[in-house]
Amino acid sequence: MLKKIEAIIREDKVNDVIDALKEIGIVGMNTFEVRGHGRQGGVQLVGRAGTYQVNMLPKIQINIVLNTRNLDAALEAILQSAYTGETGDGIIFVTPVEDVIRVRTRERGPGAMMYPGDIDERRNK
Amino acid sequence: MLKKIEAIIREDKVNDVIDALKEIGIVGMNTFEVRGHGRQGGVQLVGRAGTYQVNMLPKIQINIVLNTRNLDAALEAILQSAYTGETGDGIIFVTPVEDVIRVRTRERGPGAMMYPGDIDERRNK
Amino acid sequence: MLKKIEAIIREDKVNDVIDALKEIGIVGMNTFEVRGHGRQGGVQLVGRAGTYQVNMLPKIQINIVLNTRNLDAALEAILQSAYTGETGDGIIFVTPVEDVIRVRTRERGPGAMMYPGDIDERRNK
Amino acid sequence: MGAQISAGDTAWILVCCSLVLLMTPALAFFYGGMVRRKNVLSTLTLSYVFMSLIGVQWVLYGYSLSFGPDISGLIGGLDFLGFQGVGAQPNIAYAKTIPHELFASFQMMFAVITPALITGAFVERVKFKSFLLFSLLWATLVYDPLCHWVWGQGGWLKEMGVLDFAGGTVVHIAAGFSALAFAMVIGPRKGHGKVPMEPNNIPLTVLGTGLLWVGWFGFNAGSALGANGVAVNALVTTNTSAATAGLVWMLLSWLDGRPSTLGIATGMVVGLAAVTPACGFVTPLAAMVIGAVSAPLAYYAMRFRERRKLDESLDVWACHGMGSTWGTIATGLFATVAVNADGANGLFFGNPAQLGIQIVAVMVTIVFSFGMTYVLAKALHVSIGLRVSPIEEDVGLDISSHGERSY
Amino acid sequence: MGAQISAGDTAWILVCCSLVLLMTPALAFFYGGMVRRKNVLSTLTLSYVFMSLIGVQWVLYGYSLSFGPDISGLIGGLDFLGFQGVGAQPNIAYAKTIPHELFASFQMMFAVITPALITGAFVERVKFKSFLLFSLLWATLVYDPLCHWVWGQGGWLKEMGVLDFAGGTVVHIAAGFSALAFAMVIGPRKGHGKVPMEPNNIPLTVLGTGLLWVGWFGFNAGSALGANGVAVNALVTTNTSAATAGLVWMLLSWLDGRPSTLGIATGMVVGLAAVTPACGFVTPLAAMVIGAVSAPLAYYAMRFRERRKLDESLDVWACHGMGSTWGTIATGLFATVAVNADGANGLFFGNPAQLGIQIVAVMVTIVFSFGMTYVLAKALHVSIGLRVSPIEEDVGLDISSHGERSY
Amino acid sequence: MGAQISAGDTAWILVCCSLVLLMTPALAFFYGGMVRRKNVLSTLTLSYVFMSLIGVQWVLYGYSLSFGPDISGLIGGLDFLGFQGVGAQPNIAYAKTIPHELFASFQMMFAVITPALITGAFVERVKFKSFLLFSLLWATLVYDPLCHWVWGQGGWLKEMGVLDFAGGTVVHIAAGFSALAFAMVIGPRKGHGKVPMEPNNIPLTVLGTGLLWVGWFGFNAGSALGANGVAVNALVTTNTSAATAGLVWMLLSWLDGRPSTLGIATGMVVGLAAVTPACGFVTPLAAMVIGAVSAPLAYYAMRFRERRKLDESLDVWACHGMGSTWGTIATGLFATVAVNADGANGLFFGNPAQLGIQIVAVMVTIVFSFGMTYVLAKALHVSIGLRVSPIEEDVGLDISSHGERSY
Ligand SMILES: Nc1ncnc2c1ncn2[C@@H]1O[C@H](COP(=O)(O)OP(=O)(O)O)[C@@H](O)[C@H]1O
Ligand SMILES: Nc1ncnc2c1ncn2[C@@H]1O[C@H](COP(=O)(O)OP(=O)(O)O)[C@@H](O)[C@H]1O
Ligand SMILES: Nc1ncnc2c1ncn2[C@@H]1O[C@H](COP(=O)(O)OP(=O)(O)O)[C@@H](O)[C@H]1O
Repeated sequence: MLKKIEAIIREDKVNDVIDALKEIGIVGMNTFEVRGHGRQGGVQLVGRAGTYQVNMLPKIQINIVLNTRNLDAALEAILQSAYTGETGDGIIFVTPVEDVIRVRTRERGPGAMMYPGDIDERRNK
Repeated sequence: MLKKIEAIIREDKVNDVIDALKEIGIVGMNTFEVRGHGRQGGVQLVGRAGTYQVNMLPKIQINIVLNTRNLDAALEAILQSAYTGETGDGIIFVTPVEDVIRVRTRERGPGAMMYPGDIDERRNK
Repeated sequence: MLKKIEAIIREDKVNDVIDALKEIGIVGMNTFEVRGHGRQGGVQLVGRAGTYQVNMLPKIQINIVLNTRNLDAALEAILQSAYTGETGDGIIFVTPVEDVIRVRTRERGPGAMMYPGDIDERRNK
Repeated sequence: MGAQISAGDTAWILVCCSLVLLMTPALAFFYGGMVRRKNVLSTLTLSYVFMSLIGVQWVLYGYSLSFGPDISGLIGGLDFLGFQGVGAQPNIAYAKTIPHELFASFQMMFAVITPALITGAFVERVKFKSFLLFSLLWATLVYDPLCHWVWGQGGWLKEMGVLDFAGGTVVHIAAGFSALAFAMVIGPRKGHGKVPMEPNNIPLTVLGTGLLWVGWFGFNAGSALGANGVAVNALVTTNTSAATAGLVWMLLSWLDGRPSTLGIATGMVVGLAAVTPACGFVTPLAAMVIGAVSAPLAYYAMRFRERRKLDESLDVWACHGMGSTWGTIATGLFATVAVNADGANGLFFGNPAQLGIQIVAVMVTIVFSFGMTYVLAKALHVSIGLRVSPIEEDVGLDISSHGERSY
Repeated sequence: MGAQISAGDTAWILVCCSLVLLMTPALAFFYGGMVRRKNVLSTLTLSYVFMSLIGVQWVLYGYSLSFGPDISGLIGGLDFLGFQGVGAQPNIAYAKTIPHELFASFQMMFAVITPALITGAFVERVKFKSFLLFSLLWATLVYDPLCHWVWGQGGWLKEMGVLDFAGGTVVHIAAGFSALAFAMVIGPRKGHGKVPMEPNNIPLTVLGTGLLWVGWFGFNAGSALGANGVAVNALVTTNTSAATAGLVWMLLSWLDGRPSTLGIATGMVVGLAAVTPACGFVTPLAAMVIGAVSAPLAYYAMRFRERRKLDESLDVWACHGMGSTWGTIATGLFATVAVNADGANGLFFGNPAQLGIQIVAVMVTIVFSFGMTYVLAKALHVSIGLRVSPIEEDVGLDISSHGERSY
Repeated sequence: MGAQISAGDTAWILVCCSLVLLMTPALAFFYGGMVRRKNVLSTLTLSYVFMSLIGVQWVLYGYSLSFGPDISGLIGGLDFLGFQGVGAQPNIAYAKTIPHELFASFQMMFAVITPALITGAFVERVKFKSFLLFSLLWATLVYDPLCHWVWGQGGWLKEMGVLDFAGGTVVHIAAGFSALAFAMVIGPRKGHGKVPMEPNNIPLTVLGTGLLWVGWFGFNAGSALGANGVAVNALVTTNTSAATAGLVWMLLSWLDGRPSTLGIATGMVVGLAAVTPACGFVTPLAAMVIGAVSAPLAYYAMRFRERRKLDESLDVWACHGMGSTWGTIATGLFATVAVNADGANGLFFGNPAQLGIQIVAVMVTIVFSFGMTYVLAKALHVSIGLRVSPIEEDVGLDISSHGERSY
């Protein structure tokens, strides 16, 4: 069974989160920039003369597709490494994934989700 | 129950759509740029000498995760504010979301989806 | 029934993949840039004096929402056109989509997923 | 003694032509960084096009209208059409030690950048065709006459004795108040005051600022029309005013929030505009005062403009118009013949009359440029229209007017 | 009277060295904006590297081959190897009023930018090592001889009486037709004509255009080798031609779609290239004609090239080659000794012979540069290869050749 | 005979003021391209602010401390406060043929860029307020005295006979070793050595390099203080050293991976810094050697610095400090009165004493600038703090210090 984690976090936490995930053996992932709005109010910027308010703030979204058995470990790693305690820390969504295929090998299904040195390999050792 | 709205709209409509959503109390969302292709044929650009055709056009994707009970209101707001009547107005997908966790508070599930002054709070008033 | 294909491929294969999809009549799609990590180890870049390693590599994600009946054809087209045989060729996810609405026409459900000259129209001919 | 070409002076003014030409691209980038991404190319083009448009107009008839033989103090005659008779010999009335053609060419660069300054008022919404038409009319009916009045042999403001070393009235006040008038006619951008319009690329603006400063040395020190002590003094006062105004603006924006990069850059340009009329007549310490005062003046003019919900988008009026209004008046305060024997003394050196003359010149320039521009813009607005359609504005002028995307 | 250093002339040519040097970075950005994002750094490097490569080559032997004591009208002798004997005294044969070393240094900047122009032909696919080798060979076997023929004391085209004020033949025609030859050998980019190759950053190109224009004043007006009336005239004609061509190109692209920014920029550069051979010999109004004709010529040359499916990627041939072919011929039409006593009259001033000479010079340059480049490129193609592998081309040269990413 | 203004010399030095001013924006972009995107504006501002800060300081008292009447060889007197008495007449002690005010203004541009060089050491983490304070103190307590010692009439290093044509000691060694000291005090950026800190926009750095090179002609050739043979020679040696060093660096980075664009750009700047003290005293071929040696020296200094895990972030020490240390010593090897009669011979021309003097000057500069900067930085560090908070560093200085975003 596969899940996708979509974690929307602070820009400046992205290295910490990636490191925390690699630490526990989550290898496959990708990131992209989004501009978001949630409980956090926005930020005040300085213009030529005086300030103004910007409401959509840059965030990084990390997408990770993984086996359901690794979901909780990954969530915990993100929750810890992305935390500052200020509004704007972000939010994590979990969505279903029905299938996966690796282009190079045509491996299909959960079996395609193995990476050298990853969390499953470690567990089996 | 949670859903995700993925609305792919015109770049120049993004402010209108965000405003329309805030109007009805949809607070949490994020946006990013995509290049897309659909029924719209592409656009002709001018080069150094003569014109050429570009087929993948810039669009904005808005992602909104929300409670199923707010889905229709949100869809209606987007459909109205993103409309121009020309091809290229875009398309909205609804996908399932299984879980949500807020990083700062570790709130989990639909309860994590509350924002100050949002559509639910208004309804309760 | 609707599915979403999320194909994460090499930057330099994006034109080939789009062409291959159009070839078989897959019309609606969009792309965006992500930075990812998988089995591929990263890349060595050259700095002012000496080299350094970068682990998150730029990839393109292509999202395609389509009727389930067209899923296999689309997957096959991507698998063929994105292939080089080197690590980093990428990975394809299939996720469920519950609903779709076209902004301009308010068409809803699988019926909204028709494009002039697309795979379904061709089949019917 | 008369006309004798100096290779040194000629070298310097040849260089100044290059430096002042550079200011138009510099301005383009200064402006281009501050608009939204969908209008970058359009904004760049609005400035660049003057290198072509006035480059042709000036040779054909612009120079002749401005500097041709005087007709009742109001306009130049047509003797220099097509640069005829504008050759390697000096024109003693204007510059004794350099070829006449060089004087004409140096002046061309001023004629190029002045209307480019105005474009800050109407970026992100102007219709390109109307803009071209307006520009040609403005150059012919506003710039050329004004130029003749202030700098042309026999021009009435020149005869009156106004001191304007490098274009406080002709260039900056004229552009600033024309910008104001145009903005009032064309109306605000869609969403102005509601949606934040964040600058798309401040480094471009910063680049433009640096190049503007460098080019301004040619503009101001070149106006000495020779490589001499007055030129040197103009260079130093120019630098000093820009430096001071940048510093003061930094402090102002710090008080209101944080020391902003855009603020420092803006302050520098304001200091440059303010000292322009004065640079060849005042001491470096006076330039420090001129710069220091110009910054808060423009700063609060900008806030005033914003409160009035007027979308004079890139603040040409506040920066150039108000900056140089102050600078031209300040020339009437600080000017001293100790710096420039061909100048005059100002109020602080015992000659209050000069202040009066300066104020008259400022007022004439304001009324003339504002009035003419208002009429021209209005006429175009009701005839062929000044604005693109709302949809084109939403899409952005890069695509809709030029069929291109920036980056 | 002989050699007497003029500080004014020296000052101006020192400046011109700086201005012409600036053109190489300017060109790099002009080109860099038009390629795809994955090849920006590569494209910049292809130009910048010449500041190093020719900067060394010219001092070591390039100057000597070009301007050393004549050997049968074909090449310069080795007397000036390592800039020996190239000192503070003037070389009367070349420039009477400035140090010989300054003349050599000014000429160096021309030698730097000329091969950089060619790189527009093969961006996005050339193998860096082969490119370096080609460049050194080209500079030595094409540029240096040609330079000697046209400008070197005793050079056979010079003796024949060709008028080429600032490098229409030596620089622009040579670069343009070499670009054509190289493009034919290396072949088109992968996907050329099928995938649209949208410029990644037009503002960079626009920046490059502005800096090129400024630098071109040094290039053209500096070729007077002094701060005098001829220099001034060259500056004005240069400006006028660029202005006119920019305007005409704007109209052409408007007719075919919309007035494109890239089009205006391109037109300006074409106007600059076209007037280069003529600038010191013709009047401003003639320059207007030269610019006006150059624009449609290059515009339709570009479309012709596209229809032929030839991937001469950034149109060096159409812009520089065709532009300056016209300009060199036009010099034979419009040249007048009224502008430059050291020049000659052209056809329209009663001297049809000059037109013949110009045409011969153009044809010699075309045949020599095209032929030599074709042979050199072909030799490298079949030996070490001119192109990167298809995978490297897909990945982009920034990563694959330089191990870097632009932005 | 004494003071006689030359228009040619004046023209050239007026231009050089513009060229050297341009170097500060150029440096800003050179640096701005190498930091991470969240610190671009901050990095630009760190350089630009000196045009304001020193622009005011120099007029008020900086020039007087540096070049005022000597006080025991150590510092200048206060006679020139506020540029009083610094006018259109030459100051014979410094430059006989240009106005005193022009000399003062040319020197101002040096005073502006020198502290800007240091900012490469502490980008991406310095607290803006502390930076401003440090900069003012450094200019007053380090630059002004050092400048007096080496260039001021009566300065003790000048009296000793040190040859430093354009600022190897005063500018580059001082900046480089100050950068080293500051980096040691402020400590590394968060994540330094662990996370790769990829340059955000190498084209900006490349642009900066091009403009720096152009500006450096003013810096080095302008230091002849006239348009003469020495200036010409300085221009050629400057160009040659930069060219050579760029080429050598390209090869070094090729050996270690691929010929990197950033590497070529870096090499060029190193070659420029290295030849600065020597340019007016050595031949072009000697400059080739100077450039060729400077590249590996700085290259391996950089790697050494990295291995020591010292985050002197943009390698001011390796490039400018080490480059110019070599260049100043090399002046003691290659200098020849054949190039500059006002200079001296070096070791290779039979005068070993000069080498000794050069080495003493280098060591004095290193000890003084490193020591003073260390003390100043430490004092600020323990009092008001040199660094922003870790959260501000994470967010980036653009937002946290300036409230702005770049692009
Ligand atoms: N309902 C939502 N749908 C989509 N994205 C959301 C939603 N809520 C929050 N986000 C994203 O998460 C980011 C952080 O959310 P925010 O509520 O500000 O954080 P915090 O929980 O710390 O207050 C937002 O900027 C936005 O990108
Ligand atoms: N099947 C699809 N899958 C993914 N994205 C799509 C799909 N169809 C359309 N899109 C996105 O929606 C955008 C607008 O679609 P389009 O068909 O042009 O609009 P319209 O319905 O107004 O004609 C496209 O540019 C693309 O980004
Ligand atoms: N589990 C995953 N979750 C999200 N994205 C992934 C995952 N695995 C791989 N990717 C994406 O796919 C890209 C290619 O994966 P990679 O494993 O390097 O390819 P290959 O299968 O050819 O070795 C990665 O850069 C990343 O963007």
